[in-house]
Amino acid sequence: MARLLFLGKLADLAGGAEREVAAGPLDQVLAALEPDLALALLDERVRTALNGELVGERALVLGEDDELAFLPPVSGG
Amino acid sequence: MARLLFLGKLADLAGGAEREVAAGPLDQVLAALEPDLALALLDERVRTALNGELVGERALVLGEDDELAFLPPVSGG
Amino acid sequence: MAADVRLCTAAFDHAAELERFARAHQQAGGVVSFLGQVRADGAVEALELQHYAPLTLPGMEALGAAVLARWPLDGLLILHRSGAMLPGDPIVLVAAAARHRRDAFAAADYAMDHLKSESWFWKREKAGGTWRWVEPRAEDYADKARWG
Amino acid sequence: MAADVRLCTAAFDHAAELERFARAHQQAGGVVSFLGQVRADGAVEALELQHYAPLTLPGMEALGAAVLARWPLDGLLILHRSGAMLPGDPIVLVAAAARHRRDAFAAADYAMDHLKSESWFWKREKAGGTWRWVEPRAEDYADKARWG
Repeated sequence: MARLLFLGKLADLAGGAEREVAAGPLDQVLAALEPDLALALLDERVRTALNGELVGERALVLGEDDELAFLPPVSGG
Repeated sequence: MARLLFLGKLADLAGGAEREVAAGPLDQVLAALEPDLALALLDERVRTALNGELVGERALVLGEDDELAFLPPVSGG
Repeated sequence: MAADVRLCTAAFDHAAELERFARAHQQAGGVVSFLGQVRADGAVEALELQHYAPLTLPGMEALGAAVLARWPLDGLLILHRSGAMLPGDPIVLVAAAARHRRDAFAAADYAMDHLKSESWFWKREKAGGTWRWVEPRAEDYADKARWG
Repeated sequence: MAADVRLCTAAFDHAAELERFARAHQQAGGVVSFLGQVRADGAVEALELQHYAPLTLPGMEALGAAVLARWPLDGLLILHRSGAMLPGDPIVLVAAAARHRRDAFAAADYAMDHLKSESWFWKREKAGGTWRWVEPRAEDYADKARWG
């Protein structure tokens, strides 16, 4: 299994801050999610971090125990 | 008598922060001072305040109990 | 000299932090600080900041290093809260100590612009009993763009 | 809202003043402050600021009013020492509280530039046992000129 993390408002949409998913290609992982959540995750302003490192590439394959975080636009300070 | 006040480095030059002088036209008052002090007081960067109010005019006549302050360029903060 | 950069998960005492910072950098003539606090304007009942541990503090540390590389400072402090806050609570404190006043102003200003628009925080506010995620403002990006 | 402007003839506690100011203006999201302190760099042994009572505080008050007229602030604090000081002692504290960060930065920056170049203070420093009057620097006038 792999883990998806949802930051900020994405957690509201996902109904939780994280979710266990089957390992495998990211496009297959997303296709198995609720369509509105998958669409929000694909927003070009949403950045991703794989195991704590930012990744620009979306053509990922999630391995066992991988953690992929979805990071919407920030609003700090 | 009138009083001259010397601020900042002018006090060092005058040997004191203030000096009693005979009332009368300012040019006569200055003429009675040490020449190097008079010269320093006439520097165009030195502003003057008569009885606490800034005055632009140097053609003053000092009356009894008048206080004329000589204000060299400031250096605060 | 390294920046003092901290991600605070509990309330911090901004006055004590600034006092300590100014005392530690008495060779600097000037200290500029920015304090951001939860507005006590009656509208917002609570505020929550979320962070992402693997990125947030490292990002703040990189910002600190960038600021130190850009201006000749004697000291730099960057504190940022995460977690739940109430009106009046400090959110962020940035302080820059420098020999020259203009450097301290520019450094603090730059650090705030970049914390606002680039740091890995997500903010939501509670108003009228309802939580709402705060979207980044165009103004925040424009502020950052001033620095080229 | 009037500015809190004070000419201090004895040491002031800058951290306590800023704490009080921030607390009094919790409706403002941001507080920018500038603290100027006597540099403890080993060179200067003491510093003395002289003021001229009929002009100095009224001039600071006029500056406070000008800053409030120029930026939408929630609060403005201007404290300036006169008298004898030692290394590490606070000389000046300016703080601006505003809803918008940029206003607070600009207001504090402007107030400092004008305090430096326009306020009725004369400064001398003691170094190597000798007192020396500090001349205004061209830089100070240039800083002020930025504001048009």
